[in-house]
Parts: sequence; C-alpha cells; structure tokens
Amino acid sequence: MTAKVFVTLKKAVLDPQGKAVQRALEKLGFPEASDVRVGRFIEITLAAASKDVAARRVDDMCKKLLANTVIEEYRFEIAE
Amino acid sequence: MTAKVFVTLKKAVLDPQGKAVQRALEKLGFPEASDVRVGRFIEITLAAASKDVAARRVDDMCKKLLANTVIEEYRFEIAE
Amino acid sequence: MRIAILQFPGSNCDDDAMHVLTRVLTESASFVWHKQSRLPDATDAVIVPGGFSYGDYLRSGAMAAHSPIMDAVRSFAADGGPVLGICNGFQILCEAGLLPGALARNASLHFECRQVNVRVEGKPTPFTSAIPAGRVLRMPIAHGDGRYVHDDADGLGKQGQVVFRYCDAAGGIKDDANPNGSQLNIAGVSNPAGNVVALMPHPERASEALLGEEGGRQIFESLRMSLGQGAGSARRG
Amino acid sequence: MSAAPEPEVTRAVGRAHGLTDDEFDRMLSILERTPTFTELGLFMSMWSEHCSYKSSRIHLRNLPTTGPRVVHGPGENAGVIDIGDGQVAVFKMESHNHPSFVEPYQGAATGVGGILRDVFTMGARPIANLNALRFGPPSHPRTPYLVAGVVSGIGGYGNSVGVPTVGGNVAFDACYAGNILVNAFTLGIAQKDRIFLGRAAGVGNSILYFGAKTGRDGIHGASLLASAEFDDSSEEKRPTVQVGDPFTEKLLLEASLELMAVPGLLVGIQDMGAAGLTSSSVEMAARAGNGVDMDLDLVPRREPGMSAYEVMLSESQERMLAVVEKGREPEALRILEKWDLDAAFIGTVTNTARVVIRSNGKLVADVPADPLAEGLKYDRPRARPTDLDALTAVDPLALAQPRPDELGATLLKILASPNVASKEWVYRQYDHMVRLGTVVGPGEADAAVIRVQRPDGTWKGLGLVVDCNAGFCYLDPYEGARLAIAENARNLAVTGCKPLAVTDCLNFASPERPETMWQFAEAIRGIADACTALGTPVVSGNVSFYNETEGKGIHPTPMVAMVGEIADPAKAVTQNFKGEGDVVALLGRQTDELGGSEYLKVIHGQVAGKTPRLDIDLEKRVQGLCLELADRRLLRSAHDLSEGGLAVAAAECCVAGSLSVGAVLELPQAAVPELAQLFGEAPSRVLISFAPANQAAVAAAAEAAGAGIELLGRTGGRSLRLGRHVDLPLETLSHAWRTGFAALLG
Ligand SMILES: Nc1ncnc2c1ncn2[C@@H]1O[C@H](COP(=O)(O)OP(=O)(O)O)[C@@H](O)[C@H]1O
Ligand SMILES: [Mg+2]
Repeated sequence: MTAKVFVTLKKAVLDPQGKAVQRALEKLGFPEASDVRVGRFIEITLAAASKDVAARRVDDMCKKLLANTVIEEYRFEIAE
Repeated sequence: MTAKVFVTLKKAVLDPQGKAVQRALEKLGFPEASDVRVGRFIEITLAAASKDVAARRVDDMCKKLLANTVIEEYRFEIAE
Repeated sequence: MRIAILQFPGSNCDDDAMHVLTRVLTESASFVWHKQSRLPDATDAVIVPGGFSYGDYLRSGAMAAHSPIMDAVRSFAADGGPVLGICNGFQILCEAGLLPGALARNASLHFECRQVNVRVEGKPTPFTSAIPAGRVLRMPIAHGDGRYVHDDADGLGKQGQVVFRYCDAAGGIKDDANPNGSQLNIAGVSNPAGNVVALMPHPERASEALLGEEGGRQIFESLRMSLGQGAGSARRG
Repeated sequence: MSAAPEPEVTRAVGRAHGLTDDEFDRMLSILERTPTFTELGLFMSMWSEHCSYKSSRIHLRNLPTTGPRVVHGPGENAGVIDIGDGQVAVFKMESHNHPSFVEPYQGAATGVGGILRDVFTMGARPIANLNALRFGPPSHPRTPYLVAGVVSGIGGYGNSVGVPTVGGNVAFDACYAGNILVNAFTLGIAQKDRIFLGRAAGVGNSILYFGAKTGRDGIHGASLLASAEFDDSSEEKRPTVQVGDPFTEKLLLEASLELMAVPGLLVGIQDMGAAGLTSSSVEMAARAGNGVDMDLDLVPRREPGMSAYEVMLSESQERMLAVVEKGREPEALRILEKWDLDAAFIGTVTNTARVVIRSNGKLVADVPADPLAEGLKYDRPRARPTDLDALTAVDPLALAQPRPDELGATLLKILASPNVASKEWVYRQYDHMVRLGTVVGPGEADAAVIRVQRPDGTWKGLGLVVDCNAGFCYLDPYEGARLAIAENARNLAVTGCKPLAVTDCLNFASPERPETMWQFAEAIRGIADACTALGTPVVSGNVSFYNETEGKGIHPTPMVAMVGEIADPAKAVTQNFKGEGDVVALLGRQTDELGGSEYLKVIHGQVAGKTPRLDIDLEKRVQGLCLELADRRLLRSAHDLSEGGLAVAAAECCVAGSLSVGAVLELPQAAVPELAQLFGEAPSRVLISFAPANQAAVAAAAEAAGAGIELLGRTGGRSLRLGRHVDLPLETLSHAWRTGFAALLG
C-alpha cells in the first residue's frame, strides 16, 4: 500500500516561502497566482492488513513525526 | 481555482531525507513503512478562464520555477 | 581587472568577495544589483557570490536564476567571459542552466560549516590555470544544499568539467573527505568551454593569513593571470 | 474590514488579561475613566513583567552601568561602548525561552531575529552572534528533539541573514527539562557619531512602518508567555506561533542601514519586538516626551478582520517603526521599494505626550505615554531557600571515591558527558565565518575573536564570550554570579583580550516566590560586585522570569556575555597545545573545592556542596598576567580551568586542535587530595604552554604579577599522563570528547 501525506502550515501561520514564491511567479509573468503556500509531500510505502489499519497507522505517524502540529496540519490518502 | 503541485526527486536521485524519515519511523515503532520519499507540496490559488488554461499555466510555472527538472519531477491537479 | 560582483536580495558573501578582490588583491570591483539588465562596461569577469538569495526558499538559487541580470550574465558567458560562482552562486548558475547538474540537500541533512580540502583537476579554466593539477587547497564550506548531483557524473569528469573534488589532506578522493554526499566527491564544475566555473567551498574565506587559510586566494590570482594574458578580453569584439 | 465590537472592560476582564485588581485601579486613576478594550491591551502588555521589569527594577539599579567606555548603558535597544577610532560596539542578549520550548525551531529562529533587530535598529551592522542554551537531560525523551530544533533554528536564521555565530555555550540539567533556555546575543559595529535611538522626536514628523505585514502572530506572546509560568491552561492561551523569515530580516537590515545612511532622513527608529506596535510606539513617544497619533487602517496586514487590539499587540516578526523627517517621506519610500519591503506612513508625532490610536475612523485609544512606558515597580518578598543548608553541607570528599586505577576511566566519563564534550555538532551547523571577521572561531579558544577594520585599514580585535555555571548559582547565587563574571573575563584574558563590558540575560523562576527573588537579588549583588572589581560595567541585558513548569523552577541562571578588545588580533592565543617539547604550567592556586563540580554531577548525580570561593584579587592578577603574556607573544596556548577542572582542561589542550599533541604532566605540589587536583573547579586557574626558550620570561612575569605559577611538565608523546594514575592514549581521549555529544543525543 502507499500513503500520500500532505503537510501544510496552518492558515494563520506565516508562510515566508509561499510569499516569496508568489512574488517570484508574479515577476516571471504569472500574476494570476494570487496566493501560494509551500508544504511537504511525503510518500510512504507500507504494509498493512487493510486500508483502515493503514489509515490509523499513518495518522499516528503524522502526529508523532511527519507533521509538527503546533504550526502544521496534515491530510493523507491511502491507495492499494 | 486552486492547483496542487507535487514535486519529488527523480527515482534515480538519492533521497537522504526520505531515508532519515523512514529510519525515524522505524525507531518510533512503525516498521511497516518500508520506503519513504519526501517532496514538496505547493498549493496555488489562481485565476484562469478554464481548467485547461489553468493546467497550461501551472505546467509552465513548474517548468520555469517550481521544479528543477534536472533532478525533480512534478505532477499537479487543478480544482475549481 | 574589473570584476562585477552580483547582488541578489539575500546575498551575504557579496561584501566578502568585494573585500578580497579590492583589499587583498587590490583589483577593482563593483556591485551589480539583480534588477539591472546589463553588466558595467568593460567587465572582465563576473562573480556570483554566496549567501541565501531569496532566503533559499523553494530551492537554493531557483529564484535568483530568473533575475534580469542573469540574462546579461548568460550572454557574457556565451562570449567566453569568465564567471565564478561561489556556494549560492554555484546553485544559481546551475538553476540558470549555465552549469550542468544540480545541488541537493546535504546527505547529513545538516548545514555544514567547516574546513575541507579540495583537489584541483579537470581542464584548464581561468580560475585554475595557474594552479598545478592535483594541488590540494584548504577552504571552508558553509552550506545546507551542497550535494552535487548529475546524471552522468563520470562523463562530466571525462570531459574535464570536474574542476574541484573533496579530498583528504594528501589529495586522496575518500568517502570520509566528502562533507555532503556529492557524487564522486564533486565540489566544483565548469561549463564545456571552461569559462564558467563554480564551487561550493568559499575561496574568499581562505585568502588571508589572519583568518587561517590562504589556499583560496590562488583561484583569484589565477583569474588575474589569465586575464593578464588576454584570455578574458578575447570575448569582446 | 469589519471587526467585532470591542468587549466592555471590567475588573474581571482585566484579571483575565493578567492585571491584578490593584493594577486595574491604577490604570483607572491614570485614565480617569474606564479604558477601551484596546487601551486595556496597551496597559496589559506594557505592564507585563516582560516589558515593565516590574519585579526586577529595584534590584537592577544596583548594577554598575557607567564607565569611561560606556556610550549608552541600559535603557536603549542595546548597550553601546566606545572601541576607539570613532567606532562603537553595540550589543545585547535576549531570551526566547518559552517560545523555543513550544516550537524549538521557530522559537530559536525568532529569538535570533529579535536580537539582531535590537542591534541594527541602533545603526550598527551586526557582525557576530553568540548563543547560550540550556536543556533537560539528554536522556529525557524530548531533549534530542529540542536540541535539534533549537540548533537548526539558530543556524537557519543567522546563517541566512549572514551574521556569523562565533561562539556560545550549551549545558544540560534536569532543572531545564520543562523549561529550556535559549539566550541569543548579537554584537554590531557603528560609527560613534551615527548612533540611532528609539525616539519619536520632532512634532509633526511622520511615523513609518516597514517590513513584514502584520498578522495575528504571537498575540500575548512575549508579554504573556514570558510573564506567567507554564501550566496546562497555557495550551489554550497559546498564541499563534511566530514564524521567522530571515530573508525579510536581511532585507530589513540592509534597508534600515541604507535609510540611516541618508543624512537627516531618520529621526528615530525602533524594532517591533515584544508587544509589537504597542511597545515600539509607546516607548518612542515616552523617550522623547512626545505623543503619537496613529491610524491602524494604514498598517499593512496579512489577514483580514483584525481588531485594533490585535494590530496593536501582534508580534509578527521583521517589522520596524521609524520617525521620518517631515517632508522627506518619498525618499524613505524609494529606498524601501528598492528592497521590496512593505511600507506605510501610519501617523505623526504630536506634542500631546499621549498615544492616540484610530481604527475604522474611530478613536480606540488615547492614553498618556509616560505612565504606560514607566510601568510598575514591585519590591517582592525574598527568602533564602530552606533546602540550601542541607545541599551545601554535602562534603564531596566524603562520598565514595574512584580508586586510583579508576581515575582515567572517570576522566573519560566526564569528557564524554554532555556539558563537557565537544560542541562541534552544534557549531558546525552555524556559519561561523561569513563576513570574514572570525580570527578565532568556536572550539578554538575560551573566547571568540573577531576582527574589526580601523579607518586606516589596519585590524583590531574584539573578544566575545558567554557563560554561566548555574549549578554554582543554585548552591550560592551571590558567589555563582561573581564566578560567572570572573570566568567570562578570564576567558577573554586567556585569549589575549582585555575585558570591557557586560550584557546579561537573567533567567529565573517565578518572581512571585520569595526564594526566586532572594536568588535574584543575590545574583545581582554578585554581578555588581564582580563587575565593579573588574571594571566591566553592565551596558544592556534582559530579565526572564517564570522559567518554571508546574511549580518547579530552574536553577538561577544569570547568563553573562562579555566583550573585550585586543589591539592586534594576530596576537590572540588559542587553547590547544601546538607541538612537542613545549613547557606546560598552571597559573593560579590549588584548592580542595569540589562543590558543584561536573565530577559530582557525572559521577554522583548531584548538584551539591559549597560553591568554590572567588579570590577577586588573585583573579585580577592571573588575568593581568595572561594579557601581558599574550601581548608579549610568550605563549603557545592558554586554556582556563572550568567544568571538569585540570584533567579536562589538559585533555582538551591535547585533542582540541586539528593535530593532537600529548603531554607528560605532574600534578601541582599543593597539599590537596588527588581527586580535587584533577577535577576540582576552583576559579582563577589557567593552563598555559610556551616554548622552553621563554620559560625564564614567563616565570619572571608571573612572579612580578603575583599570580602563582607551577611548572607541570612538557608536551609530547601520543598520550596524556597526568600525575601518577591518569595515562590515556590521545585517540581514547579524543574519541570520548568528540563523539560524546552526538552519541548522547542519539
Ligand atoms: N551553542 C553554541 N554555539 C556556538 N558555539 C558553541 C556553542 N556551545 C559551545 N560552543 C563553542 O564550543 C567551545 C567550547 O565551549 P565550552 O565548553 O562552553 O567552553 P569552556 O569549557 O571553555 O567554557 C567554545 O569555543 C564555544 O564557543
Ligand atoms: Mg572556558
């Protein structure tokens, strides 16, 4: 099974990187990009008895290691 | 519209960060995670006449700035 | 010689390059702001200094590579003008496509600031022509993204484009002399013509006895010699 | 921009915002009416412990703060001392303890950002950073995470801005497990005649906001978090974590210096630190005896719907407030545009001495600046901790002792312990060389030395060091604080730098406990006495109270940083033995003191016994001698004895350099037990080495100085022999010392 985890800064938290990328896109001729947020994308290959079990385990991994829940939030998808 | 862009190192390029995360997961009691790759996840809010137009523009953004195609590959999804 | 030192928002070794060129080598040099679209007249060589252009956000060097001044650097290089990238300058030149390969996160995943040894090799370049091949220079590194990656690193070496490799004090290319996991210990490369050169270590930090090491100064002295021989002015017609 | 109507302000609301009923009444009598909600926010933050120093002020005034070199002492954004040639050094230290415990990377990063702004806001270009860190035991489950986060946060910020981190200090103790310390120091250089102060001078001048946009970051952050202890409810009070943006900071730094370089353009300037726009505007107005009138609708914002209260209290990072000469606004904007920074003129300087705030076309605050800035002053009760007698009654020599054949193993254990082992793992992550100033960097000597160019092109040097042995302070805060000052000065002197001035960061537990206030007052007394004796005034500093978790306070930790000077930086002395055949000698006097030592901590797991006594007269003689020997270039190496005593110092001299050098040394002749000879931590001692040809000169100088010198032996060989029982191969010593730190942190 594979899990795709998306970790992003919480909305209220400043994202200096996103801000800099947005400005750079604007200068490069992409003024239509009005907001950019930069996060992490983590792909995990894992063994699990079922998708449900995998989801529980990945949620745990996010809380314990993959996301810093003080400033970040996460979402994930599990695929066979 | 929003675009979600996923940038990852090409398979052939060593991903020490992924390796480190995998080892850390193992130590934390997640031996089932056999392989981990860490990439970037970029969310863009953008204005575009249609999804097709947006896709063309975002592809351009990736080529020009968001990914370094010498070592990275990218994928994206557009949502209204 | 007249050197143009580029300044991007976030450059922080620009003053250091200026100091070594003007105070240590007593040459003339001027800063060129990233928003400018041309280099000063009669520029003999360009230095892309170290630092954290655009905070190293997204990827080190990615945003600076698109600055207006980089078009001018591109045509200067195409005419054979000597261009030296140091640390972040190396990353910028790779991102701008002026040099092959890319610089990825250090294998240690840490920023590394310490002295290293590099061996000079490859084809002659304006920055190394006065340094005998095989000589070991001691210089510091200070970077988080210095792992050189190229899909044919071997081929690059065969073409003579590998200019510096991390080595031990005796010049041996050893794994434990490699501070960041670079392929084949590559610390610096050149373009096929040899006039664009960049390296991760900081020669400007190893150019004065008071600061400990002086090996890096040979790179700037080499430039002076090659310009003196007219190599640098050949590009201007 | 629609904000919810402001809540009505009652005593209960005041209490919820940290104002006692007395404080609330005081506010009412100042205003002569019920405050608006925004006004409550101003009082609450300006009267917080962090901003008002209400518990510490009556003690701080006992510190010596003047001297021939002092240009600006405490009270400005940073201290300023004269370093000759029309140049000044501007420096300060600040704590960012609580934020770093909540989010180690961002907390440490924004701590560095804040102290950098304190220094460049005065017109100085920052040229060096130091950091002092305290963590719980390495074995504590959260410690490795906190260490990794804090260290990469400090590096991530300082490296990016391009200011070298040239030294620091890391130690571990159980008392910090729930309350780490992150103290950051910055030093900058300015022209003496171009120092900028935080003053809103000149009625009619314009108030300029520039830098990052304002968001809801850290509302109540410094003011609340640093002013109340941690407990479960701080989870809810937890503000939005401030995220550092070193890239914007670098632009802010360059833009500020460029604005300041234009003659007459800036009248005053101050960074927006703790309590953001509130403290910067109130303090600038009060210092100038003026008022300000500001319209918050003009403040650049990151989020919609922020209330006036939120805008005034936001602690968004990388923002500055400046007063621009009337009529020259466009000049300022042009410079800020060059640097792609947000900027707006948000108000004017008035002659009312009141802070007037408007929002949405309404008046939301109108308060006198002075009483807000003046704050409160408490003389809190003090009491000596009752457990001190028992702790200091412990006789280290009465505890089980290692057998003679175990002394080598004991040394190795201490060398590999977290407080003593090499900190290379830490400082390798810091760019300690950028700006080409670092003549002596981290790990090379007891102090760092950076060079500063004189107007004529020649170089002079500044020495920098930060240190504090909190165990000593716990057992005796007066003596411990004196020792901290003495050790800092000694570290400078052995490196060849004459000590000039001090900045401090006084980290203590809750001031509401009499024991804390006793410790605090004792520590201040100790700092004051030692600084007076050594001629090193305190020119800036910071107090951090409430360093405790669930009623358990940290050891008193009066962190001290000191700045010194060396006329010719090429004469700086480093600590490692330089080659074979040199003579090794020990300066100072031996004692049998082992109280508070690393030996006790590592071998017996105790912080106990009597803090070693400082003989300030001997200390001055030893330091004077070190300075003289360095200046006459008679030394090959010098290293002061601190944690781990003679044995650790000797081992470090052998293995700290890039080449290891062995030595064969006798123990000093003194009638002192071997254990104390090896591991005792009596102050005022320095291990030196010199060429045999210089022996007569060194001995004569020591004699003349009355410093005490004893020849111990010679360098050479591939092992360290120290007395009759310690004989260890260099590889073994080196391995223990070099790998200890990383090994402990897993
Ligand atoms: N947090 C830190 N940042 C930078 N350098 C550090 C840090 N901690 C320790 N160092 C450096 O490591 C060396 C040894 O530190 P320390 O053990 O405190 O010295 P000493 O025993 O002489 O007081 C010093 O050069 C110091 O500057
Ligand atoms: Mg010391």
